[in-house]
Amino acid sequence: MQNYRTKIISNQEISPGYFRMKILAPGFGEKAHPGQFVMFRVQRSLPPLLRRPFGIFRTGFLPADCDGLPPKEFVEIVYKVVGSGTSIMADLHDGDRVELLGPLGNGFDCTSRQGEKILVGGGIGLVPLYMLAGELIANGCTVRLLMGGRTRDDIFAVTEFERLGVETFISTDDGSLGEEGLVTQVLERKLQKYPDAEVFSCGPLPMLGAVHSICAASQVPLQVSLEESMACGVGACLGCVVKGAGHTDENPSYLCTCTVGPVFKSQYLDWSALGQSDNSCGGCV
Amino acid sequence: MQNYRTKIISNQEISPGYFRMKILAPGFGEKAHPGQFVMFRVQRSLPPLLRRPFGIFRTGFLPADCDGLPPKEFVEIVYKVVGSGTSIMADLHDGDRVELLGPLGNGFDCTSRQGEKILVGGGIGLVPLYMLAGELIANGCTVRLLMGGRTRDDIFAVTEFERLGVETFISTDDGSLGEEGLVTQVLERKLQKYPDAEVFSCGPLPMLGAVHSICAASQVPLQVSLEESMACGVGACLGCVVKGAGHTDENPSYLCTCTVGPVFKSQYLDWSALGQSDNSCGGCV
Amino acid sequence: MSEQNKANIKRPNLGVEIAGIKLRNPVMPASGTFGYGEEYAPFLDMEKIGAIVTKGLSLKPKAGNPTPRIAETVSGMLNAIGLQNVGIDAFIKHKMPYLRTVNTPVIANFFGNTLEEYGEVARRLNDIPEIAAAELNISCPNVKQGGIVFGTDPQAASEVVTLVRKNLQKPLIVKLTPNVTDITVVARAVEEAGADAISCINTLTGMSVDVHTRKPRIANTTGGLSGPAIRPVAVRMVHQVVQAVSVPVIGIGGIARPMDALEFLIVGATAVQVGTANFVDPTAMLTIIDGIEEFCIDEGIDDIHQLIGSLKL
Amino acid sequence: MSEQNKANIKRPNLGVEIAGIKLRNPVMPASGTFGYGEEYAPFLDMEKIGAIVTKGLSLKPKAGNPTPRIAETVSGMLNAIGLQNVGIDAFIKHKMPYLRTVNTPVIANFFGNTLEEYGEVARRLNDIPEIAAAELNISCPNVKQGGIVFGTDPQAASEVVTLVRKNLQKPLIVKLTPNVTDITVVARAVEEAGADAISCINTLTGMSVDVHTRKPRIANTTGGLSGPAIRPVAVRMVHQVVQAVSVPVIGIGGIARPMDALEFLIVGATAVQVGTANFVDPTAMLTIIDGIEEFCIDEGIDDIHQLIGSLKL
Ligand SMILES: Cc1cc2nc3c(=O)[nH]c(=O)nc-3n(C[C@H](O)[C@H](O)[C@H](O)COP(=O)(O)OP(=O)(O)OC[C@H]3O[C@@H](n4cnc5c(N)ncnc54)[C@H](O)[C@@H]3O)c2cc1C
Ligand SMILES: Cc1cc2nc3c(=O)[nH]c(=O)nc-3n(C[C@H](O)[C@H](O)[C@H](O)COP(=O)(O)OP(=O)(O)OC[C@H]3O[C@@H](n4cnc5c(N)ncnc54)[C@H](O)[C@@H]3O)c2cc1C
Ligand SMILES: Cc1cc2nc3c(=O)[nH]c(=O)nc-3n(C[C@H](O)[C@H](O)[C@H](O)COP(=O)(O)O)c2cc1C
Ligand SMILES: Cc1cc2nc3c(=O)[nH]c(=O)nc-3n(C[C@H](O)[C@H](O)[C@H](O)COP(=O)(O)O)c2cc1C
Ligand code: FES
Ligand code: FES
Repeated sequence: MQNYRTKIISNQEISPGYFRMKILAPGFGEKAHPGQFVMFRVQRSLPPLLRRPFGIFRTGFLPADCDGLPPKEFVEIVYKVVGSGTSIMADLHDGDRVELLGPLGNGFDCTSRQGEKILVGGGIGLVPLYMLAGELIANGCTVRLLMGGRTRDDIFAVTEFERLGVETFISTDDGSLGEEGLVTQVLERKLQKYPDAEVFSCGPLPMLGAVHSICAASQVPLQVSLEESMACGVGACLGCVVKGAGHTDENPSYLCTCTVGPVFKSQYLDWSALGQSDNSCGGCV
Repeated sequence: MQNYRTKIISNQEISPGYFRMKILAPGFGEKAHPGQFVMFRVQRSLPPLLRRPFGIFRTGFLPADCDGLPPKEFVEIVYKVVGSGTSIMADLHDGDRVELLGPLGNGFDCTSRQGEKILVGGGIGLVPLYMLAGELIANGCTVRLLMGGRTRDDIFAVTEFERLGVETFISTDDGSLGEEGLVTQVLERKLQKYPDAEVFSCGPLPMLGAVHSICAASQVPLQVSLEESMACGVGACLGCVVKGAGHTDENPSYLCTCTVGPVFKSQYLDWSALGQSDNSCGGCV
Repeated sequence: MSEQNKANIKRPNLGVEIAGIKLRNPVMPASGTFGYGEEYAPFLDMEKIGAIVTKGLSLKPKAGNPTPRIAETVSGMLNAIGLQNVGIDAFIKHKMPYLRTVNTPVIANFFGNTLEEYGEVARRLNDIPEIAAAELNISCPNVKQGGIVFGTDPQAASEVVTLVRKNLQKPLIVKLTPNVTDITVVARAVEEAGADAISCINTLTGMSVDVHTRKPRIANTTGGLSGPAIRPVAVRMVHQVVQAVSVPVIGIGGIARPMDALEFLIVGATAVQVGTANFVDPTAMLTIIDGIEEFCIDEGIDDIHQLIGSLKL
Repeated sequence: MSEQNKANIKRPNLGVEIAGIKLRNPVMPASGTFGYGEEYAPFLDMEKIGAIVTKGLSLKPKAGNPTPRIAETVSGMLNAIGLQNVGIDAFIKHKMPYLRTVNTPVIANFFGNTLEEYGEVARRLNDIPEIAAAELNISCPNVKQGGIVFGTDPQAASEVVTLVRKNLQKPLIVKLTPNVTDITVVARAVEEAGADAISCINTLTGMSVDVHTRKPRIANTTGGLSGPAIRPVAVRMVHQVVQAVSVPVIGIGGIARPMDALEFLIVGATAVQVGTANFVDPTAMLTIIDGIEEFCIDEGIDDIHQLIGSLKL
């Protein structure tokens, strides 16, 4: 991990409110694992004060320059405009200077190399699943991706996932794209069909909670990627903790989302606390 | 005066570090007098917190639209990049939304309609003299403008002043444009030639102090435009005061630069206090 | 919400009562940031805001401090105006005529250099029928007690409030300083001494240095910090004071947007004052009032009292 | 200044001494914002900064508060981590091995829940030869005295410092809270009780509310405000403390840029700590050190002591 003082290559709206940003980052790709994230500094001046965490969508190289210079390496993030920081980000342009800390955190464990893998992504939670899908497929796994969103606007990168060789299943709350209904209903059906699958999920907390219940009931292994408010991203501030399984007031277990996570094996988390803590993160500065 | 929520028409660098900004402002021109100023809100978000005061360079109308719409009225300011606020301003573009409070303050008294008028401007202090020159010439006066700067970069709008019918005399500290030396030396010479002249001046405080001494010695009337740190610009915060002539600790006289000024008849000011107060305004936020 | 929906909806009641005076809504300027009202008349309809609060008044005119008196800081500003004001006589003669023309309650902020002066100004305020209430600023140094600020010592605060209460025949709001270890102690002291309402916070004492001249950026060396930077401290203190007293509390400190005002109302302030934000945007109070109304409509609140003190702990 | 000129110029001496320990320059992290050092090792050369200051240590491991623990505010942040830490034993076992490899003085920040615990941690620190000094955080509630914070009461502060001083065989820095009426009273009390240096300020207590959920944005209701927003308050308090005591003072609060650090040095701080800014930019301390050096060169200063306390009043 490293602090990149770098610049934006491109920043485009890909669906209403969703943006893809490519950022120049030499040497980033070889260090990055699926499920890791970056701390992005929106601009040099205030506000916002703190960096914003974003999952790594993918890394890659731009085509080589015609003047024979080596191809440029980039990291790509996908973000949804939700508040002050992401609003400013939406106004950034190619060439604008930004800072990026990463790759950070513990990503998905892809060591189990065989069998069915089911990925469940809700809205912006699709982001870390792209690199994951790529790695799983490279490992020889069969990957099915259940994409959920409130409306069609929340579904993106379908073609790119399919190009990797992923079978995609789309569901939206309003039926504006794919099946009408919750992505978790699709998951239940798939698990009946593939009872030995391993599940990986990222998305809003209520969705993750439901995915956890379903997987626990089916005794299927699950890894989830969580979001918590973060100040440092490197384990120094202790602001981003979640309660681990078996946490009690007398025998507390707090795990840093930024270093132990953001990806956790679901059995190591205290799901009752996650449900109730109302840690919606966001909010007006 | 009024709070304009408006937008920028153009924002151009006219000399290294000096910018001219035209801002849409319907109805502004008929209310504005030479020497008045505006409080400019750099952007809706922080920083900077406070508005910045700028003299009115001129007001006018853009040529009428081809589609038959009435011509657009604008106010134009000229600013020098010196700190955080003006740096952000330099990055603004046509169409960017800004807010403008004005016209504010008491401008120059041009009621003495005859005779020789000598205008002395140092660097960015040239700004309020343009509208003043226009009005004096319209009143039938002869106007001579002594323009001073450290280098040629600090001299701007020469042609525009000349187009008004003003005779201009340039001097720079380094001789890179016009005569080498201080503008106050030129003033002394001119006052020998035109002992009945009235003097109007705007520029850095040391220059104004020298102009005051020269005019006082020659018993020539002088009006000066001052700069003070301002929070409100409308007489509410009492942050921008200067000491009036005869100020004592027992019998204090504090005058608001934003409402009594920014233009003062020089005999009403306590020049000893102005010299020593070290109120350099600026500074790092 | 669409314009049409808005028109169909009953407008929520924003009226509140502070120390016996009825306000059409809970938003008013903070003393010292709104002159004597007239300065802002060109920019906003004075009959839209809840009340007008004057610059702090003293018995005699006060010249204030040498300059520089203000300096910008990160998301805030320092000021050491030194309570410059025209004095109570000139206020009556030159400033009241305008204020009389406005159909909005006027709150006179005032202070004294000595205990006696506090009492005397209070008496003089009785003679102005159009003054709806007085706001007592106890953030001034108590010259007799070696310059210790009245408002930082519960004993001194109690004394000055008791005296003013005796002399004043109008509702009394007491304004607290945040520069104390425990604001609830002072709040309880002034409540017991007869305050009808409490407003807080005044400015936090701060300082800033020009590194090139190595001089303070305020001639007075230190100044009062105000603006968005101090809001979290203000919200905390208002929350504490609301818990500690039973008189209504007016929340002040860094309010610039509707949701800033809502934070104070939710922790239990009955009304709010907007200070530094007036300088940044002279129409800030109107935007805040509209925003509070819109929030109430969105949340299905038909009376602002359902919002006040609705903090969930 | 051109690169060539720079090369020709003698580099100024930035070395300072705090409580008997020599620092290569006056810039170090603030406790709790730099983990145990190792967390930031990938981002900056630990042998370039003046010292390393650890997260606050207690006798037993401490779990800290429920979440959310942090929230951004205007130019600042609130935190209520609740002093989560591994405890002194795990610190020695798991964190010291890394710190031993670094040729930079390590300052252990510590606290206790009771007077006895403070003393016990101090004793345990004696056994770690590589700890250069201890920084005593007295911003914790004194459970025995009904939860009043040690650092807000000069008497309690004096007691805890006296006890720690007796138990500790290393230089003792005492870190003060800004949430007091008069910080100089506490500063003098801890100096008399044996502090070798004073660091200030810790965070200002603040609060922020999510207007939609109507809950505090920090689970603990209130949290500590840090970051650029508090700098003017910090500069003022450091200025006051420097005047009040004769031991060296370490300035803390909102330092993010070289000129922020310079403000503190000019009012008389012998060294500075950088807190929240580390989160924003992990290399902030290096930029600050370089900026201080460049400022000295530009101003013709060849020893930083010419800058320290050079405020012109
Ligand atoms: C490990 C991780 C990976 C993430 N990956 C992505 C991603 O790939 N794409 C994406 O769009 N978003 C992602 N998020 C969420 C993203 O960080 C927030 O949407 C973003 O910080 C909002 O900033 P804002 O200034 O627009 O919102 P504001 O609400 O103005 O932010 C206020 C504060 O709350 C924090 N905050 C707000 N929402 C969240 C949130 N959901 N999670 C954590 N902190 C939050 C902000 O960081 C900031 O400190 C991720 C979060 C985490 C922790
Ligand atoms: C009546 C009046 C008319 C002015 N007209 C012009 C003009 O036509 N063109 C122009 O370029 N400048 C003019 N100035 C100066 C201009 O206001 C400052 O250069 C500007 O505010 C600097 O802002 P900054 O954020 O870039 O500087 P910073 O140093 O970052 O500003 C910090 C604070 O200091 C204040 N400040 C800094 N310098 C000055 C100054 N010289 N006078 C008053 N306040 C200052 C700022 O407003 C701000 O509050 C005028 C000032 C006044 C009072
Ligand atoms: C320039 C200025 C002058 C002030 N003068 C007074 C005053 O005369 N009396 C008073 O009680 N408070 C005075 N205050 C304090 C404000 O009323 C208010 O309590 C403080 O600024 C915090 O609110 P804000 O953050 O919204 O500005 C003044 C504040 C400023 C900025
Ligand atoms: C997340 C966080 C954790 C902190 N933990 C401690 C601590 O354990 N001990 C301590 O003495 N101060 C602690 N502090 C206070 C800082 O050391 C510092 O005094 C304060 O943040 C002000 O400095 P800043 O504005 O540069 O951040 C903490 C601050 C933050 C933001
Ligand atoms: S974000 Fe700081 S410890 Fe995780
Ligand atoms: S700037 Fe506020 S009174 Fe002049």
